[in-house]
This record gives sequence, C-alpha cells and structure tokens, in this order.
Amino acid sequence: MHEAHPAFQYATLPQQHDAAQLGMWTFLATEVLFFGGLIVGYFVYRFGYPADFAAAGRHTKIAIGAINTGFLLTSSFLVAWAVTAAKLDLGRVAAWLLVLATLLGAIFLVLKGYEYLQEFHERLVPGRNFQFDAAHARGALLFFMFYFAVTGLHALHVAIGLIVLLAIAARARQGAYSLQYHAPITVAGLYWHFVDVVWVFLFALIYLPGRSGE
Amino acid sequence: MWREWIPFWRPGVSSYAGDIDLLFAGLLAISSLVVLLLLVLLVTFAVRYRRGSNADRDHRIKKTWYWEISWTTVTLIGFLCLFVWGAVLYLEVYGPASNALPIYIVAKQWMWKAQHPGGQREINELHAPVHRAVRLIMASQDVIHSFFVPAFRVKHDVVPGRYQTLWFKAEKTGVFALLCAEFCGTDHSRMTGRIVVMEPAQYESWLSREDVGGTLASEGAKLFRELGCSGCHMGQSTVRAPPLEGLYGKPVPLQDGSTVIADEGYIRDSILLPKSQIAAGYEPVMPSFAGRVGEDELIRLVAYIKSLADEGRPQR
Amino acid sequence: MSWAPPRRVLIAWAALLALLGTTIFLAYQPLGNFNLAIALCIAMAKTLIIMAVFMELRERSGLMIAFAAAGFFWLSILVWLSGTDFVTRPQFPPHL
Amino acid sequence: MNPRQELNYLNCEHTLRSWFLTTDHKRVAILFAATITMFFFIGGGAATLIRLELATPQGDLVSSDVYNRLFSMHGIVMVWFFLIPSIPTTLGNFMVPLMIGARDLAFPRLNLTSWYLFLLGGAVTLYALFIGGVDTGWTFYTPFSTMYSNGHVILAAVGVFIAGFSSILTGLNFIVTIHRLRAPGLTWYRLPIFIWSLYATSIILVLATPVLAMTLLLISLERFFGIGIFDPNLGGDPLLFQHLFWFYSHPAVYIMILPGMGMVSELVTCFSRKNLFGYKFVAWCSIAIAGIGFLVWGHHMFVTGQSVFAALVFSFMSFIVAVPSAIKVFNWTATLHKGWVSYDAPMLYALGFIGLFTIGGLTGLFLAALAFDVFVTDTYFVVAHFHYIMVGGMVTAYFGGLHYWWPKITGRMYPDYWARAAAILIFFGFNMTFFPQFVLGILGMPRRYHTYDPALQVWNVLSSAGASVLAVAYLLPLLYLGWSLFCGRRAGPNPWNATGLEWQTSSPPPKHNFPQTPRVQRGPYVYTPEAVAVAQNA
Repeated sequence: MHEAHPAFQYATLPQQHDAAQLGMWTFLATEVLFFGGLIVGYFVYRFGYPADFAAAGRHTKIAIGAINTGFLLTSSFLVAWAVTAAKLDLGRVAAWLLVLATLLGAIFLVLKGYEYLQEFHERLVPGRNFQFDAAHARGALLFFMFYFAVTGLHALHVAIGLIVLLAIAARARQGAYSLQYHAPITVAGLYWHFVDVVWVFLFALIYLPGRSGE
Repeated sequence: MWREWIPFWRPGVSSYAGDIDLLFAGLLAISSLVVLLLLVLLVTFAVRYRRGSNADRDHRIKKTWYWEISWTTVTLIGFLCLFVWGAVLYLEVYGPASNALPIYIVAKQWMWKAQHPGGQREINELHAPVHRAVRLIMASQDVIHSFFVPAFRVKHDVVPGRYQTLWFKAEKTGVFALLCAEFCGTDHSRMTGRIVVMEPAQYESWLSREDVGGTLASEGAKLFRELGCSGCHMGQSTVRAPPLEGLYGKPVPLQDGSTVIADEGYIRDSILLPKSQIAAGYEPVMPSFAGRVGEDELIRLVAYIKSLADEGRPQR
Repeated sequence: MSWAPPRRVLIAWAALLALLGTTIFLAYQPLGNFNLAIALCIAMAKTLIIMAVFMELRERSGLMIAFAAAGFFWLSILVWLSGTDFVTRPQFPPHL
Repeated sequence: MNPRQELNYLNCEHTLRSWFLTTDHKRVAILFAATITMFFFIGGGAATLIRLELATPQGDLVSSDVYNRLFSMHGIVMVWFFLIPSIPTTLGNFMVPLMIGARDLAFPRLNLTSWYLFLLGGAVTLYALFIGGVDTGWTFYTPFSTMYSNGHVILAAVGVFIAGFSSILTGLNFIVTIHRLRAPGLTWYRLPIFIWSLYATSIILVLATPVLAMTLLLISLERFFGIGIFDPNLGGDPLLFQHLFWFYSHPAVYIMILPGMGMVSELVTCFSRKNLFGYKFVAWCSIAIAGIGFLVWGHHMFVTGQSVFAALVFSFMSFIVAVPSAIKVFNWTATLHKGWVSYDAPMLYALGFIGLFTIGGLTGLFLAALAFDVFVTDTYFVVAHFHYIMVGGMVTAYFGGLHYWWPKITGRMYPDYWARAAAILIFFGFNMTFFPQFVLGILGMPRRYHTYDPALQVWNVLSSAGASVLAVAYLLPLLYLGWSLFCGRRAGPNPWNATGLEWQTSSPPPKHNFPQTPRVQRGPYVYTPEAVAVAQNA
C-alpha cells in the first residue's frame, strides 16, 4: 500500500477529496439541467395532450422497464457497497462488486436494445415507420420522440458509466484505494448513482402513464 | 403638434399610439434624470477628488447601510410604477377589440397576403378604414413572421400552426409602412408592404372597385362542397357529423366532457386535426385535411363556417 | 465478515425495490390525475434514498447538499416559469 | 538579482509542448486570450461588413443571403466565442488563483480540457461559417432553422454545443476553486468583488449552459431526421424552443456582464484608493443578479404569442432584476466620493463602463415595459440596447481589466498616453456607432434588415461612420500592447500600488504563483493612509 499525496494545489488529501466531490456534484447539477431541457418538453406536451400520452404510455414495455429499473437499482447498490469496501482496503472485493455492477449495466443496455427492436416492429419509431391510432397519433408522436431522445441519451450515459466503472475496478484490484485515498471511486460512484436517479424519473414518466385504464 | 418638431420622431397614428408615446416620454424623462444625476455626481467626484487636489477627505461616510436601503427602495418603487404603467397599456393593446372589422392575413416567405371578408384580396397591401377597429386574424404558412406597423406602435409574431389575432384602430388617413420584424430568411427585409388607411366612404368604394369572385364566405361555401364537407355536415346527413349552423362563438361540448368555445382557432384545428377534439355524441370519422388545404383556403372555409353562425338554425 | 454490505446500504436497496413495486402497483389503480403525482412522489422518494445513502449525502456538509439540490431547484424554475406560459395560454395545445 | 534571470511562468519552459500541454492556469489563460482575440477580430470583421453594407439603403454591397450569413456569423462568434468566454477564461483563469492565494485552479487538467473543447467547438463552427455559413441568426429560431434554412445549421449548432461544455468546465472549476482553495484567513467577505462576480457567473455557466446544449441537440436532431418536438406540423410548439433557448440565453447576458461589473469594482477601488462603498451589497447583488436573472427570460417573447399572464410575470421580474444592477452603479459612484481619483487608462475604461452600462441598463427598462416593448422589440432599439450592455459594458470592462493586469501578466508597462487615447477613442467611437441605432429603432427599422427605408439612411451612415472609428480604436491596443511585450518598461510587482493578493507576487508570477501561501488578515480594498501617500507622491 503506497502512501498517497495530495496534488500540488492542495494542502491536504481531505481538501482534495472534498474538492473532487464538490466538482462532481456541480457536474451532476449540470446534468440535471441537461436532461431537464427534455423533461420540460415532456411536461409541456403531456399537459397539452394528456390522453395521447396515456395511450402512448400503454405501448411501452413495462415489464422490460421494471426489470431494467431493478437491475439499475441493484447495480447502484453494488457500487455503493464497493465504495465502502474500498475504504476498508478490500480492493479485490470492491473490484468484483464493480464488475458485477458493470455486468448489470450491460444487461440493462441489452434489454433496452431489445425493447427498441420491439418498438421498431410495432411501428413506434418516429420518422422511420411511425403508425399510431389516429385519435392519439399527434401526442403519441411527440411522446415517442421524447422517449427515444431521452432513453438514447440515458443509454449513452450508461455506456460511459460502464467504461468508467471497469477502469475504476482495475485500479481497485491493484489496491489503489484506501481510507485515506478514495476520491476516484467515490466520484465515479456518484456518477453511476446519478444515472440511476435519472432512470428512476424516466421510468415514472415513460412506463407509468395511462396504466390505470382507458 | 409639438411632437412633429422633433426630427427623429414620427407621432403614432393608432388609437393606442398616443398612450405608448406618452409611456416612451415618461421612460425617457426618468432615464434622462437618472443619467444626468449620475453624470453630475461622477464628474463632480472625479474632478473634486482627483489625486493631488486638496479637497477635504475627512468624515467619510462610514455607515453605508442607510444609503443602500434608501436607494434600493426608491429604485424598486420607481420600477414597479413603470411596470404597472407598461402592463396596463399592454393589456389594452393585446386585449380584445369590440365591434371590429375582421381581416385575414396569411404570411409566407416573403409576402403578406390580406383577405377581406368581402373577398377582396391584396398582396403586401392592406386597405383599412379610419376610426374603425380592425381585427387581424393571422396565420403563417412556413416560418415565424412578425406583423409590424411602426406608425401604429404595434407588432405581433405570426407563428405557424395557429391563428394569432391583433387589433388596431387607425386615427389618421394615409399610407404607413408594414414590415416583417421576425427574421424569416433570404428576403426578410423585402417582406414589407403598405397599410392604406382611408375615409370610410373611400374604403367602401375601394372595396367595390376590387375585382372579386365572391365574398370570402361564398368562396368558402364553394370549397365546402368541392372538398365534400357538405356531404356530412349539411342538410339531412347531420347524423354522422355535427351541424355547423350557429356554431361560431358558441361553446361546444366535447366527448371527453370538456367544452371549448368555437372560435377561428377551433374551427381551423377541427379541419386539420378532426380527431383531436371530438364533439360529444359523434364518431371520430372525419378525415384530416392537413396537407390538402392551404392557409388561404382554410381562411375561406373558416369565414364560411363563421357566416353560418348568423343563419341561426334553418332547415333541419 | 467485514466485506459484507453495511446495513443501511442493504436496507436502502430493499426499500428502493419495494418502492419500485409500489409505484407499478399504484400506476394500475384508476386515480385520475393523482397517478402522475404519486409516480413523481415515489420517484422523488427513491431519489432521496439514493442520494442520502448511496451517494452518502447524509454524511456531507450543508454545502454539498445545497449543490445536490441546486440542479433540481433550477429545473423546477424552468418547469414552473415555462409552465406559466403554457397553462395560461389560450392557444395551447395549438387548438383550443 | 537581475530581473531577467528570475524564473516566471513565461520563461520557465519554452517548448511548444510546454504550452499546448500546460496545466498552469496562467498559460491556459494566455492560450484562451490568443484564441478569443482571434474570434474577436473575426466577429469584428463581420460587423464591419455589416455596417459597410448598411451605409446605403439598397443592399448593394452583398446579396441578402450573404448579409444574413454575415450577421449570423457576427452573432454566433461574438456571443459564444468571444463575449461569454472573454473575461472568465482569460482574466478570470489567470487571476482567480492569484487573487485567492492558491497555487492553481482546483482541476488544472480540466482547465486545459476546457480550452481544447473551446478550440474544437470554435473550429467546427468556423468550418460551418466558412463552407457556406448559417443564415438563421445566432438565435436559431425554429421552424426556420430546422426546416427552411439552407445553411449549415447542424454543424454550427454542434460547434456551439461543444463550446458550451468548455464553458461548463470553466464554471465548475471556478466554483470548486473559490470554495475550496482560498488562502488561510481569506473569508468570503474578504474576497475581491471580481471573485464574487466570477462565482455568480459560474453558477449561471453551470446551470444554464446544459439547457442550451440540449436545445441545440434537439434542433440538430429535428433538422437531421426531419421530425422533432418543435415542429408545428407535428403538434409541436415553436415557442417551447424559444423558452428553452432563452432560459440559457438571457442568463448568458449576465454571464457576459457580471465579470465586467466585478472588473469595474476592482478598478474603481484601486484608482480611488478607497474601500468599495457598500461592499457587501455589491457582493450579494452579483449573486442576486445570477439568481433572479433566471426568472426573466420570457421578456424576449412578449410579442410571440406567449400568454399575457406569463408576459406580465416576466415583465415584473425583469424590473426586479434591474434593481441590483442599479445598486451597483450607485455604489461605484459613491466610491469616488472623498477618494483619491487618478485617471490611468484602466480607470478611464471603468468610468466609460459606468456611463455606457447605465444607458444600456436604462434602455433595458424601456424594453421591460410591456407596451413599449411591443413597439420596439426586434428593431434597432434592441440592437443598440444590448450592444450598450455587451460592447459598451462588457468589452470596455474587458479592456479595462486587460490594461489593469497587463503589467502582472506580462511584467511590462504599456505606453500610458496611447492607452488613454485608445480608451477615449473607444468611448466616442462606441457612442457614435450605437446611439444612432436607438433612433433607428424608434423610427421603426427592424433588425436583421438588409435593405431599409432610404429616409433612415442618415442615421445608418452616422452609425457606420462611428463603426470605423470604433474599429480603429479596437486595433490600437493590439498595436501598443504588442509593442509593450518587447519594448515596454518593466513593471514592478505592484505598479498601481493596489491591495489585492495578486500584487503581492512578482510580475510575471512564478510558476506556482506564490513562494509561500499568503495569509490574509483584512478585506480586499483596505487602503491605508500610507499607501495613499505613496500613490499621491508617485
């Protein structure tokens, strides 16, 4: 276990960790507003076309969505666990947990891809082959444009997260992190949890509308 | 008029232009006072307390708190007065007009098309009577334009996909510039026209001089038959489709329990998107006419359906 | 078993899955406009759990919590003020 | 010791690699400065052509398509590649660590990344502008930009998108640095106002820019696939685009002006040898402007068909946000009271700023007053108004700051006479260019017009004549500042006898800023009688 030193612009390691955390939280605030631009569009059109959004919501694959949500939550749980393990100098445990979390994230992406495929077959892809019950077509088109834009962006975030987690896992396996030095793994964890948070909201906005009836 | 003496000022000629000019004068007066005050203070301080001068620098203001609170309060109150002034006037300008003459405007890259209820059509020109409120129902065929008449002190954007209304009442005869104020592409700066304000009698004679095929409503009636609308909406067949007589301006109960007022916008959208708002008691069987009728034709259909409002409920 | 997950992380995980089940169940109950409200409330509850436990916000300073809240606060400004337009506009959606 | 032998950030390494892979905030600042200067002259070139074209009403110099591309290029380049990054990435990047007694920013590599992103975004946008250009104006309004424009909208939008992330990284870096790297004893109320205002700026950068990024992404998608959520034919609403766009672009105005305000606070105190009048008020006004600035964006949409109620709300908030700006102006003026005012070039810029910003701010009230806005929005009145804020305010402050810190950055003094002459020339050239545009607006000349009513020619000619004066005035500093790099008198560590921490290290500063971390015991502008006396005799 090597002794960690703060970077030259910091006086102490805790100061450096604190700065890293603060930086990540600032970045996440940015991300909230990045997705926020789309979410506003969603709320505006949902207000404008409530019935259409309900009808469109019923065409989403709630089973896949629910399973995926479970996977992401679990993967987030594993990462939180890995962070505590890393702080206890259990680098190998942390590495395995991160790999497991990555695996769940990968399954998420695969299921998401399968869902896209099904939607393509059901002619729900705007611009390619969109076809919908004429009474609700207008709002549904907006819904599915939102759907593909926002889940696509989220999937991109997941993909980036997978790479980050694997890189961190490799470093954790080498025992790079300890109670004194664990900024990279905590910060990467923050990012992964945030991806989870985004999905929690997307699940509520995409899969749940219109489930309670006609 | 004193205003005409100022070289860069052309007085407004609409009913609300005087008020807007007064607001401008008020804003100008307040701003000039503030600028003058600041200028005097800045110059006085900068000269009096220049480095090397022997001015007295003792007894500097230590407690800044009182000063801050007082100028914050004064500024805030002043600003709130200006807000109320501007807002009240805005409500008048963008509010409803009573007893107004409707004229339809279609904006497209890069021209203004006006259609009078009597069927007269003009391009980049708009004839209007003096001392009479005119209500414009505006639509755009492509991008966002903005109907701007500097002499009337008014403008309104024309956003595609819906009707926008604007009213004015000219108080002076003459020819005034009509401009497009929202950037709309290559010939944006040439999308200009003239507003010709005439005495009522002259206006009437202009209307009758114009070569017209028929009134807007009668052309709409022709279209109504050609497009096959009458097959469902007329005479005995109104079982499948709601009758349109007496529709305009009335509340319409919808299938989902809500009601809407049947204004121009509703009629327009019912033609383009018949399935979005179904009148209560009818099946959603009407096909959409989006893409089959342009804004010009829509205006005629809307004018026709509006004209049915006055017929009450004949042969049923 | 020092590598076992801390209890609070485990509990949070269980709570999250339970909330997931609840939200799906409630979405199928005909509650009108409350369906959306409930779905959003549960999403917020889940977010709070993730942030407090997984993201260790409860151990952080007030500053960090303020930073975490800032994004959501500003998003609410965006939603609220654009909302004032769309809710009170007579022509939205394009008909009406 | 011979000053030539003294190692500083400039002469410690000489390789290209040491510049292009540097993580030293001072060198990154120099990289940014070089880049935005280039963009300033590109944007200025477009402006020159615009004014040349408008000297005659017929539109005979260039075709209307070319004209539309020129003003779009002017807007896009100036807003995103000069005004927004100008003070934060150059003076801010250089000075923030120095002013808070830190060795560098919190994330030096991120800082360099920010420059590369900026360069990439700039390259993509310039490429778009030079292979055919964009004719949408800098606002990219739909549906024109998505379905009718024949310019390279997607490329330009992607360029701005990338540059946006550069802004976000800079803002993030500043926020964390100001929170976590202040020298011992440097409490918030001992921070210079420049730092306060950069903090406020960073808040906006971090929270507004992502919405712009998303909006540009959406119009790029809409244009690329031919479908999208703003298309009125598909049930979308073009006004939603405007809401999202102005949620960023109105606060962006404060991104531009807040650092300028901070800059002027530094200049006014230093050259009056006095503490800032109402320090805490000025400090919190920056934060208030950043916060309230997010609540006013709808005042760009009073005539677009936004609901009347929303218009009232936005108009009200716009008047409220003007209050803190007014407070600042009063405080700067009061600072001069019983001070020791000198007329060095930076102070001339500061005084010019106060005057021009006041006019810009007051005409902002004209536009916030709903009924009057209906008349003059989208006319040259608006053009004049925001140029008073952005060019008269922001660019003047930038030049003031550049002259103030030039000896610190380069270790050399510039010729004083020329600097003052340029400051005065800029002031007059600016007013001559833009004051006639207020008149044009009142007379009803819409903006973005290639041809116009010949009756308005006299005002346009006046404005164009002013623009040529302004162009010369902006070229002057390039010449004498360039000259001073090689032949300027050497400046000591503190040529202005100012109080800030940045003056306590040598000029130019050594690589890690301070030989040892300074300890701070008092506020930023405490001018003791002795310090005043030294300045008095100098």
